[in-house]
Amino acid sequence: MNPLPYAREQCIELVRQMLRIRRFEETCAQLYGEGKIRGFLHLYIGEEAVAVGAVPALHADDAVVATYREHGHALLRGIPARTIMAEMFGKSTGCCRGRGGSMHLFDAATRFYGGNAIVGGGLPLAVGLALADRMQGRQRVTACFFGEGAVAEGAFHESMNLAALWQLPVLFCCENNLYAMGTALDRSESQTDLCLKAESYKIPARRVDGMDVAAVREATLAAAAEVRSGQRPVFLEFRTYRYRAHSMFDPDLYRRKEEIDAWKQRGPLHALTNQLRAQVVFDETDFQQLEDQVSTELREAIAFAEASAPEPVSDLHRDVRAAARPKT
Amino acid sequence: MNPLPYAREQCIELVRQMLRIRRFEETCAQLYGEGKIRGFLHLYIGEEAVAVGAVPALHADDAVVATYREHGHALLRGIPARTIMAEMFGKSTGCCRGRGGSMHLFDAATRFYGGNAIVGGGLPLAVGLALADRMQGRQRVTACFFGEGAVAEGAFHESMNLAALWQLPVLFCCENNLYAMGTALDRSESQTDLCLKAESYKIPARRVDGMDVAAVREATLAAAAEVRSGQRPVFLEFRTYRYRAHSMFDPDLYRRKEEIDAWKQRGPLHALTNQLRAQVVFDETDFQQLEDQVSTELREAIAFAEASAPEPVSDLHRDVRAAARPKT
Amino acid sequence: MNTMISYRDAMREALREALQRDARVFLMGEDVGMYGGSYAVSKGLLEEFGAQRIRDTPLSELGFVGAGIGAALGGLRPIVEIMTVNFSLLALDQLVNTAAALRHMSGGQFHVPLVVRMATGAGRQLAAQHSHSLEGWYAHVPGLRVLAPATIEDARHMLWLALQEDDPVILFEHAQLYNVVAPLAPDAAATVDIERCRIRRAGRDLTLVTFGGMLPPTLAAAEQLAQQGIEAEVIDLRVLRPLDDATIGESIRRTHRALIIDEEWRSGSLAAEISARIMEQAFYELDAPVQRLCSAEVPIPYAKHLEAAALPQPATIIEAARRLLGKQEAVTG
Amino acid sequence: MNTMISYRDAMREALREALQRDARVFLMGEDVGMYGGSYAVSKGLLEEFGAQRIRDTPLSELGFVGAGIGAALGGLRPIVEIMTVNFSLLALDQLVNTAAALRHMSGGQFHVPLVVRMATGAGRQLAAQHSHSLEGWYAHVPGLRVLAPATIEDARHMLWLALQEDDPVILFEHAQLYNVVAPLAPDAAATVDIERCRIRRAGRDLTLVTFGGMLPPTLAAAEQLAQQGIEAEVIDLRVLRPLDDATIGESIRRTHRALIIDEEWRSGSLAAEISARIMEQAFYELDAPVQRLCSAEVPIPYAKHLEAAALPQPATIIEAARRLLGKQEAVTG
Ligand SMILES: Cc1ncc(C[n+]2csc(CCOP(=O)(O)OP(=O)(O)O)c2C)c(N)n1
Ligand SMILES: Cc1ncc(C[n+]2csc(CCOP(=O)(O)OP(=O)(O)O)c2C)c(N)n1
Ligand SMILES: [Mg+2]
Ligand SMILES: [Mg+2]
Repeated sequence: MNPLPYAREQCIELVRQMLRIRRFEETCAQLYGEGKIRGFLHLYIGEEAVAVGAVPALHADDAVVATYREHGHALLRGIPARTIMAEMFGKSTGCCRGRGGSMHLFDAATRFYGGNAIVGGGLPLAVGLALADRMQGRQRVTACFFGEGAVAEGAFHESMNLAALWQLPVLFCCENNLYAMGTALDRSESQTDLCLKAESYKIPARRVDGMDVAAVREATLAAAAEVRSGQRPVFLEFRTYRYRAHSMFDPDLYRRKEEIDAWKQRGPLHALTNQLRAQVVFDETDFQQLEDQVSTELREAIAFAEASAPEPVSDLHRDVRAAARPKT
Repeated sequence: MNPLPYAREQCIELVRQMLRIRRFEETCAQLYGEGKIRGFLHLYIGEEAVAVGAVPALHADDAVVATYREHGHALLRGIPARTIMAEMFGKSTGCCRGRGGSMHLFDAATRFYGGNAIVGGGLPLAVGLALADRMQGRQRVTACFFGEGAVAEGAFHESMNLAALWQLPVLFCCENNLYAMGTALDRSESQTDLCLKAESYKIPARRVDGMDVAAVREATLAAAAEVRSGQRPVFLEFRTYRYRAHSMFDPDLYRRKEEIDAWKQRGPLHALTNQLRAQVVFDETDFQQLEDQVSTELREAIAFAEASAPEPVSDLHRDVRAAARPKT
Repeated sequence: MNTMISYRDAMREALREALQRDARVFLMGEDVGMYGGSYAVSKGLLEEFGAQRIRDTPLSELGFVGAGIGAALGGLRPIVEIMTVNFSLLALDQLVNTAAALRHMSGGQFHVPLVVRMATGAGRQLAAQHSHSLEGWYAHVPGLRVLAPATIEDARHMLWLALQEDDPVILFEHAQLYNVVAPLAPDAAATVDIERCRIRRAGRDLTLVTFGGMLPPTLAAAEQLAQQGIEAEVIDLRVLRPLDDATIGESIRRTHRALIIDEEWRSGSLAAEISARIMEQAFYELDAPVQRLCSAEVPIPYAKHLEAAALPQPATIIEAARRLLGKQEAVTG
Repeated sequence: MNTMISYRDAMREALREALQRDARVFLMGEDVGMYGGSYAVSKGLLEEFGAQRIRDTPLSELGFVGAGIGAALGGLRPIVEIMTVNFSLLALDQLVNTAAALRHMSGGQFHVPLVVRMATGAGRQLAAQHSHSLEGWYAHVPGLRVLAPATIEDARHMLWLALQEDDPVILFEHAQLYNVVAPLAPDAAATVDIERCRIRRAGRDLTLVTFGGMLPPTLAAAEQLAQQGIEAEVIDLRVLRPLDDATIGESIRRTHRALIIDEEWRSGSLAAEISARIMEQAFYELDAPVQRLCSAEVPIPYAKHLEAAALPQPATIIEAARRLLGKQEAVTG
């Protein structure tokens, strides 16, 4: 067994964050069953190491662009669980006042730019955010998360080229969970080595074990530093796997059970927990303490969401455009 | 000086075809000045070796997809000069009954699928034509011509991937004349080696001197054979240069005169003509004979276009959809 | 003997029939095969027809729609599925600038016998990037035929007719309809065409014009209006381009009043076109100005109550119909 | 003292002013820099403002429009140029699904102060892939403001106002207008806004509603009608979204007749929306049904005479106006 990657407390915090996402989403699935959450709900379960490793490796003034599978990134970025939950309950206290739902979490305070339900839709946005930083002389990174399915979209190609051509500080974070809905990578890409694809734009690229939270963290720290100081893009491919179906509507008939089980063996949450157990003082009680913390946060979030008022229907037309301003 | 690439007669025929395009387009420019031809007119002058080398290297039942800079390809494919000219005069005898103009030449008889004024627009079309051949078990090639500017478009990326993923018989012919309107390749692509880009889709790629008509012909013959027998795409990059401005509206301020002159030194028409002169019996009279042939064809084409009737205005709504058919 | 069947299954049967009857037909789109279709419409077809004819594509809307156009030019009869109308914006260039224009641009030499199917509409809390209704945009484009099957019969039988066209056809399936179950007569094919509107309910007091996902709520509203003594005629447009003016005009000549129910945003909706045509063709028949009931002009919000408030509902249809008849007293509080 | 200036130069002055007054403003698009703009609008600006602020892009409409959205989110005020409205279809996803929806989807947290300029329209024999008019599509989308400057004043002064908006604005420049030369008053800025229509010619007999490239032929028609004793009021919509119903309504309350001239294809045109609104808001004021004069529903053909026949012309406007007034005798043979 590998040595612990970090000091005990830091490792425990990584476990706690992964557990937090895991329990948050398990609860979401349950609430979906109860009809409290509706629309499309895409779970990140199995992929937690990516968000937990990558997002906190960014600076507070960096920007994050994500996809419809973004609960984890949103939680890690610091959007309170309660406002995310309230959002999915469609309440006025939700981070987007109930207008976005699961696929459209946004947060100005932490520069979290969504939440995008158009595959590949966030990539040009990230390029633009980075362009603004570059033109205004700010040393910030824009981290753009997207699935490997997005690689086939024209938006990927145009964005990679623009970022490389203009040397923009974008950190491209490809979450390669091997499937886009029911389509395995080798049924959607002639070249399945995504790092080679990135390099064809002259963007330095690295493959990272996305089930290893420390590997993700280290790779992201290094890449973000490179982007920040070099003012040019870097591409990271995180190899990961979703345990659950694509969405709540997916019968998941396109994957073999053995494949899913094999990946579960490498589960990021259990891996680090087991390492902790084996190598330092970390027992069932310690773990239970994390569970309790997480569960308290979750219960509180649900109570908050339940208790919150729905957005008044009279506000339906609000925020379509800015309120009219006095003439200048 | 290199030896003649082919027997005398064949070399003379290549010169004749290049001359034919050259004079055809010079005449178009003049007719544009006279207001006989209108709209956008994009000249191929300087690039003739590409169409003359590539198009006749295809089989009669292959398909050709081109761009708005397609007079040369259309002529070589066998669309009569008179119907092309009539098209640009907007006459009913034009190959598209005056509806297309210079940018939209089409010909069903020779499987010439345009003429496309959307940069990159022809690429997905070529993929589909090849898909139809593959699904119907036909050993045909679809040759798709496009400028290097199109490489930045999402359509290029999606098409390359589809063709490679599905192993479709597309011959991608990139006419790299170094500029897309006023934008030089290195100002539009982070990776200016276009063959490397093609290979990132696992498409075999070769760079060809597009000013050397024999090189173009040989490369195309080989690549087309490979596509036809292997039932998979191949990418050819033809390095070439346009002597004229992008279109009749372009003041051409973005290129240095020395650069243009240097390329003119390598002019495909003069190169082969000079070789002929030096190595076999081919004198001023022989050349003049070609000029006369070409000029006769051109005069006839113009007379035909002039004499042709315009499409009646009452037919404006014709060919928007098929005429209603009897119920089945 | 009628069989009960869902709209989804009817669409699947239509696909199966097309694949069986014509070897040139194939289905192509994201997750139509192994996954079974994002709305499960094509479930089972991969096993039956194989991966050549039930062709999963990468996420490349522009590319595979364009490939569909090329395949149609190459002698096939492709059915291309775009998951939802929102994503179709990525492919719109190929549809408008190539598919719709090619016959004309080529002087009649080439034509594109392509059928594009896509889900449309709101009502499932999928929020602003999955809930649009843009049927009217497609209905704006010369060269296209645009269909909106709203009944089991149309879902089952329009596709084959669409495939008989020699030019591109866009077929909109409202996501809210997939689960609708209704009886289907064995001889229903004979009653379906792709040219005319259908009067789904006869009435003399006013004409309700609608299509697609708005047909069920409109019919529900008409039933309730009947209980209040108001007999509404309900026209299902079905064919959004070219529009069948004659049927609408005849109805208005009987009822003298019309309300158009359209899930699109109001400004620039297909409802505007219908209203304008009635203005032009039946102005002197009107006892009151034609009215439109459309969605609120907002990106469709996620929250159930906000989404519901954004969309026409039976209650708001009834209210608008009564107002049109000069019956101002609100029935629905 | 008025100066004579072309529409093209007025637009360039507007760009220059914006670049000078606000350091956050930059211009981005295909060939806006070194080439000088495909319609020469931005000629000389690269030399004046440098390659950072006059930014040539690769041919990647989806990508650079999306990048404009991102840059707006990042605190800049981008002006993105798309060469023509036909190509804008490649970028429509970003404009509709992101730019227009973001403020709402994010519950008001984010907004996109982006100006997108594009050339539109036919008349130069550029055929079916360069001649569309799709202003009405953009005017359909909540979250956008849509402008169509048709005069020198508007070309010179709308841009700055558009840049003061905190949300996306689409600005259509009709390609036929670039060469129009007219006097510009030094104080013209005070007369321009981006909210109201303008009555470009007062008249009592009927209202001609138009915008963009159709304004000059409509004004020409109005002059000729005046010689025939018919005084047409000409309304230039200018702001295509949100529409200024009040000004149109007032005019119709005076003239009781309206003809809408719109270069778009007729079915589903913006003209339909105007007609529907007049129906809803001024039905009882109408002495005759509102009429529309639009382009023929064909992909615009190349040949000069066919293209001319496809587009509204002064002669056909006059004919339609006279018909609307019940004067059937043809003036134009
Ligand atoms: C443009 C577009 N096309 C299709 C879809 C439907 N869709 C939603 S998620 C998804 C799969 C995306 O896969 P990937 O990018 O690998 O991300 P993952 O879901 O695996 O995290 C698809 C096809 C969409 N939302 N947007
Ligand atoms: C989608 C699209 N964007 C922009 C244009 C305008 N345009 C026409 S040709 C051209 C340059 C294309 O360059 P390239 O592909 O290198 O071909 P070349 O003209 O050099 O033959 C541009 C930008 C267009 N026609 N279509
Ligand atoms: Mg994936
Ligand atoms: Mg070029």
